[in-house]
Amino acid sequence: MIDVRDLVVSYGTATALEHVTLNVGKGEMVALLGPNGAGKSTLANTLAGLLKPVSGTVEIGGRLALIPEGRQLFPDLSVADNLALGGWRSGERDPSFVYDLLPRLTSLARRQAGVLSGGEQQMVAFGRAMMSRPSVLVVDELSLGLAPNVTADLADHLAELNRSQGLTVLLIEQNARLAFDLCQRAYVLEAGRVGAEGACADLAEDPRVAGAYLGGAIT
Amino acid sequence: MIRLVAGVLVAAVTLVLPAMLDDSALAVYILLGLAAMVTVGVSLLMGYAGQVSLGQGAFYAIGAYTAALLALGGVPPLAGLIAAPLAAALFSLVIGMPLLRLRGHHLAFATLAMQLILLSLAGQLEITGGDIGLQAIPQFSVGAFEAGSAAAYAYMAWGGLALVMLVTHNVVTSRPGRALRALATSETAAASSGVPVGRYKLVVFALSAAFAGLAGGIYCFYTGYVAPGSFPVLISIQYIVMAVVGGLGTIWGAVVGAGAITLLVQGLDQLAGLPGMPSYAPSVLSYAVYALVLIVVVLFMPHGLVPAITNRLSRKRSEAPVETRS
Amino acid sequence: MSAFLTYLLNGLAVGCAIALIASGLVVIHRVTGVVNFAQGTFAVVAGLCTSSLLGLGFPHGASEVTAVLAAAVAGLLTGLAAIGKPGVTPLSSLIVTLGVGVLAYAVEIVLWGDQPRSAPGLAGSVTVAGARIQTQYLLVIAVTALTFVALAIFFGRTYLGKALTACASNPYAARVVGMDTRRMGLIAFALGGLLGGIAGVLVTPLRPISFDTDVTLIVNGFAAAVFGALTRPVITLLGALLLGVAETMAAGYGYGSHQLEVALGLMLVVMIVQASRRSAISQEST
Amino acid sequence: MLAITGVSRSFGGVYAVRDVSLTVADGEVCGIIGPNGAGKSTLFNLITGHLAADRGEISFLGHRVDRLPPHRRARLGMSIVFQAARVFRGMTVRENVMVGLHGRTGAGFVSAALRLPRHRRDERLIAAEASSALERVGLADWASRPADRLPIGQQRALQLARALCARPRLLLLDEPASGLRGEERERLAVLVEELRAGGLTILLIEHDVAFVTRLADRLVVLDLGQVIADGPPAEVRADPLVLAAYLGHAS
Amino acid sequence: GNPGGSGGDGPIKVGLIISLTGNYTPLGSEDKKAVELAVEQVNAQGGLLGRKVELVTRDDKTAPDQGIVAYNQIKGEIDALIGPVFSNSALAVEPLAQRDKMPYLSLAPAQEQVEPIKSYIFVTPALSSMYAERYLQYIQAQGIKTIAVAWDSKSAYSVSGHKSMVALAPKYNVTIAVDEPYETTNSDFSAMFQHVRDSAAEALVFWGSGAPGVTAAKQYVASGLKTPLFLTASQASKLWLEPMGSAAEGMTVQSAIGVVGEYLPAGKQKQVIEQMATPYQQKHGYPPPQFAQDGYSASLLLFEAIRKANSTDKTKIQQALESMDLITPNGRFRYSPTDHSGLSPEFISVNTVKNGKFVPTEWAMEQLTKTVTASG
Ligand SMILES: Nc1ncnc2c1ncn2[C@@H]1O[C@H](COP(=O)(O)OP(=O)(O)OP(=O)(O)O)[C@@H](O)[C@H]1O
Ligand SMILES: Nc1ncnc2c1ncn2[C@@H]1O[C@H](COP(=O)(O)OP(=O)(O)OP(=O)(O)O)[C@@H](O)[C@H]1O
Ligand SMILES: CC(C)C[C@H](N)C(=O)O
Ligand SMILES: [Mg+2]
Ligand SMILES: [Mg+2]
Repeated sequence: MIDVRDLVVSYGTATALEHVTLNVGKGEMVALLGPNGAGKSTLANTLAGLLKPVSGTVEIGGRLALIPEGRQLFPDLSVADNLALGGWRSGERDPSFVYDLLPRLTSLARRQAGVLSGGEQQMVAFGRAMMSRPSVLVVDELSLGLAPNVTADLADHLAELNRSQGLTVLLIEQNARLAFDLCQRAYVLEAGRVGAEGACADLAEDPRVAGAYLGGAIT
Repeated sequence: MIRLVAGVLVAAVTLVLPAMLDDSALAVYILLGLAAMVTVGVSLLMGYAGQVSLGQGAFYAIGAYTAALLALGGVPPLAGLIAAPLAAALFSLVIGMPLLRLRGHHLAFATLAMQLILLSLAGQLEITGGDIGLQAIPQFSVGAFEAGSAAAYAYMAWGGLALVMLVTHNVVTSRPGRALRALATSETAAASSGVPVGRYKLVVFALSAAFAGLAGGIYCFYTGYVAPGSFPVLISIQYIVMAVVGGLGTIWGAVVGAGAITLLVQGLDQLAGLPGMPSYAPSVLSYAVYALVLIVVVLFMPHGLVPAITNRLSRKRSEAPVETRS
Repeated sequence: MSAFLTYLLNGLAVGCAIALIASGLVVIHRVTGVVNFAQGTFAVVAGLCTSSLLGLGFPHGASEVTAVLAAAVAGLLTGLAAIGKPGVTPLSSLIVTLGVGVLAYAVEIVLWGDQPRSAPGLAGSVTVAGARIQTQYLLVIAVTALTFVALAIFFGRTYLGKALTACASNPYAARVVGMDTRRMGLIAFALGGLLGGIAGVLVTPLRPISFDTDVTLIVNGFAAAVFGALTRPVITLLGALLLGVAETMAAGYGYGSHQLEVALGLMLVVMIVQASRRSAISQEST
Repeated sequence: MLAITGVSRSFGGVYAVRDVSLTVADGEVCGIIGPNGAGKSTLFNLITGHLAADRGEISFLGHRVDRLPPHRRARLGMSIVFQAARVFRGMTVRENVMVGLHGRTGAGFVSAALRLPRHRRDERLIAAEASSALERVGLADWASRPADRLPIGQQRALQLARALCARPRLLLLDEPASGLRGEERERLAVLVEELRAGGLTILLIEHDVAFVTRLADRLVVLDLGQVIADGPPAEVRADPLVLAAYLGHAS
Repeated sequence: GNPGGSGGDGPIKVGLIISLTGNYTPLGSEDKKAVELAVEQVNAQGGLLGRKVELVTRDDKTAPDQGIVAYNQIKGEIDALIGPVFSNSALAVEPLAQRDKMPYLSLAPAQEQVEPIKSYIFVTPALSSMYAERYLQYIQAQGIKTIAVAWDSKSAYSVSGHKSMVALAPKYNVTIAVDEPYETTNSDFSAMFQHVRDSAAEALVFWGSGAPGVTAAKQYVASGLKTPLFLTASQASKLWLEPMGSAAEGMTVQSAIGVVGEYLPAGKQKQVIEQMATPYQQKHGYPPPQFAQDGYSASLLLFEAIRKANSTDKTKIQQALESMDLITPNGRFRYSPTDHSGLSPEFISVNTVKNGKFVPTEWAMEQLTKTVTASG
């Protein structure tokens, strides 16, 4: 579903991704880890076609939706309109299934998106991506700013969609334990290169990866 | 090192030029210096502090009228010249208090309206000579020395420009300058760092007004005549065009932008004045070429001439292929 | 009383003409974030076209429609120059529109010369409750009302309208959900040209139009549009009406030589009062 | 140190903060948690003065501050790290941090324009302190990069460095760990611990409950704009109300 | 005189600074055409003093400082200057011209240029005070006692026209019942017409140039106001006639004598007018508007002065100008050391619009015939 080969992406002369090769099979959930500045968001943006690669190829099999880093709502529009516009590509206009999923949004529907709290915005961003009825979902930070119960709900929901509809997911997530719980495989990006990859279970054993991403203050 | 050498070179050329140029070139040279002075202020205000003014011409006018009225009233020209930037700054402080509550386009409109209103009043008041303006303004003089030649005004204009550039440079590379650049992006974050946002906006507004006022003061002595017609609103827009073309947020950009636009306009004028041109040629030619050059420069050097040149020199292309996210 | 009504009615009509220019500014800014200084140019193009077409003997109606379409094409071309190239900031685009406006001078002078032109409109006047108003003014008011209702519905209620709004609200996000922001921007410019054209066709019978009339037109239009934060059609209309009525009232009650000061000053005061009520943080919220 | 009494703020009928009273003692680290939209960030904005309270009093170090503009409160010793990154675009990382020293220095336009001794003295202080702050948050290598293109983690560190430069008495951190990964998160935790050890009073909003629990002396829970729990972390985490409203089954 | 200028056998160089871009483009471009025509004609007759005449044209961009730039650029090479049509530009250039002892014929009508008199500065268009006086004469002749006056408070031409009218009205036993200022950008005159309607005024004299002239006149028609509308010479051109179309029929419009040349009795004056009007019409397809008349008159005055001076010496040209007595399309100029505007109200016609043309009123025909016969 996602097939990236030998990808090079740069900002002017600064190269952010160097010869990255990565793939996510249909119906797979794959985590993408890496320190800050490794190039994860760059990869996500490239997959969504928002950045042009210098070289290499990107193939996506199906409709891709991106939950971008930093929410990126339409601040002047209402929550309902933000959701509706998520369906630009799919033609989906009825957001009621999103409200079922994130009940908190129901009461916020008429509010202007720009003044919502951080977590509320993150929920809208998630809902907007779902409106495009994607077969491939790239999530750039799922739990960012979300209350623990909301994060848990969304994680459950992702797993459910993956199970029932075969949704393919590439998950960039600060909370590595959550990512490892949810995904089968993971890539570790370091300074624009793939530093490690493999099954989550194996990576969790890797002392380097575990030390960097699973230790410390993470729940 | 390179900067130093370049600086010395520029200074030397600036000093030598007035002695070499004839009157016709000097007139352009003087007006260029004055335009650059105002544009440095625009660049400081817009490029560094993020506040838009479509009314810089008003401060230019206030400087000119102040110096002219004082000189006509028998006050020594030097005092008038010093009063010009002060009056402009004072006026900007008074109107800045309400106006600077506005941001972005609102501020742009407010300053534009301010200029329109001011000129309209100047055109109707007895004391400012109404629409006809003030004539027979005495030459600039200090003591026994009288600035009778255009070269003297060239030195005044470019000396003033050097002063304005030095002040701007000193301000932007220091504590208050950093505070200004900070509040340009986020007033809240700047305030959280202890920056008195409102006061700083006022001060930078006044500073840019003072620059324009000083230029206006020199202008009035040079031309010996001021009238509302000398300060059309389009002149204020022209300063912004100059600042953008040269490169907003760079001091040299303001000078280069003012120079490029002034010389382009004068060059076209000369070309259009050649005998044998069809009757509409002058206007058509000036409009068309000016517009095309402007459009092409802005599209292909979106950050302005100076950044484009320095980037080329340092071979560093910093422009990202993706628009930065808001 | 009938004097007051006369000033009011005529002021509303003047305001409506301003509003039409402003509407194009709003549409373009709302979608692209660009302040289009060539907006007055679209009106001038349409005005000059109508006058030529009518002069060539084309019938009313056909001439006006053609002129409006020509303005829409001018809008599209302006858009191509201003936002056609990727990576151009709204400020750069603004300067480009200024350039386009000047370039248009050259073209207009070649095609129409530098002398002002006019076109016949609806002749005569009617009396409403003792107040006299030109028939052409009634047409202006009617078309403005229709235009603004249409705009309000388009942007407030339709999916495409919202999508267009989204493009300037957050261009990056618009691309994330799959919109082609450039194409949407061009649509807006063409629409802006169309609106400018309507304004031009309607005002040409009222006042002579020459290549540089755009400056006069844009100053008032800009004032009204800024009043509506360059995004809100209805507030823009209110701003324009405020301007128009302030002008005629000023003239009506003895301040004819201070119309500009009165109208713009009033507008400034309202804006400053509004702004004082907003906090910085709510304007910066991400 | 900080005393909030009966503070409320609503937005067009929606209460974001409702009748909140809270005192924070000198040297205390107080964690604030609560569901999304509970009013945590709004409370911070009220404390720092970016929003005006509809009602209520706020005193800081014995002064009534609720009528003071934000920069005056900052100069009294409040520093905030915002939830959404607010870095100064077009400035380098170092320059961003230097702005943090604004309140501690005084060389104004005149000193700067004339390059008076005062200006030089201030610039020296600013340069030195900014460098040490950058060092402290691990941004020394990034110092001359343009700040707007930083990855999230570095942006957070940058804001923290900027806030610390002001030598605050009270530090307000709004989700400082969000977007940080394992090692970076750990470094932040260590830094906060150091600050606490240095006697700094800290208000900390964070959704990573383990992270706050580890750092905070006390947890305050907001829900629908009101305080629903306040006490030692362990106690609060066991509170059924908190479990229901916030932690859910994930805890 | 000053060094510079053309010496020897080279062409005589005449400077022309006018607005070719900016607000006054429509005026400046007409002036340019007329001056070019005059130069062409004089060269076809072998030039002046046996030398060709050459124009050095510069654009002042309707801005005073650009006028100064333009002047400085050309002052070294020219023998005399025909100056800006934009009053502010003219006033900015004049002190320089006076200092350089540069013979200068202005195309702007502002009074201030010749009050006080500066020896090298001469004005070609009729001053607005003359138009004011002429209208008062006409008004008195029509038996009108009370008038309304509207004036553009942003235009130097109408401000001083209005001022003169107020000052001279008592002399002609006329009361000004409504004194109505407006602004150039004004687009609605309903308030003005309302005030006139509510007053005892028997006529409305409208001072203004450019857009308001058309806008107000059109709205006047629509307003159904019965009080006759009197327009000044700023409207005496196709710039006003064309946009007005048939709405102009029957309106009263002043003009310089040149505009109504065809109705004059044969004689010197008519001949001079036709000497310009006929080729101008051929070349450009429409009769020369007022501004063209000004430009052409200025050229004739200058050429004659050079002929009389028999030299391009600037002082001699100035002396020749100060004793000038010449019939031009604008009328007979009699400059003197105390009069640098040279014209008098007798050379102004009051017309009505008939079939899209300006036709002198009966009163004007009578007056003009007298004037023309007197000047031979
Ligand atoms: N618009 C841009 N222009 C220039 N450089 C950029 C831009 N965006 C990102 N970069 C640089 O590219 C590199 C990769 O950044 P990216 O945002 O992809 O990292 P990331 O892995 O997503 O980090 P984080 O975990 O903090 O989100 C960084 O060094 C960053 O500074
Ligand atoms: N400027 C504003 N205008 C209108 N409503 C606002 C504004 N700011 C905040 N709100 C609303 O107030 C409530 C509280 O917001 P706040 O940002 O304080 O929440 P929070 O507790 O910080 O949430 P999160 O954990 O998601 O960041 C939210 O429902 C939000 O939508
Ligand atoms: C009669 C015209 C030459 C007057 C000109 N429009 C002016 O206002 O200066
Ligand atoms: Mg990222
Ligand atoms: Mg928050």
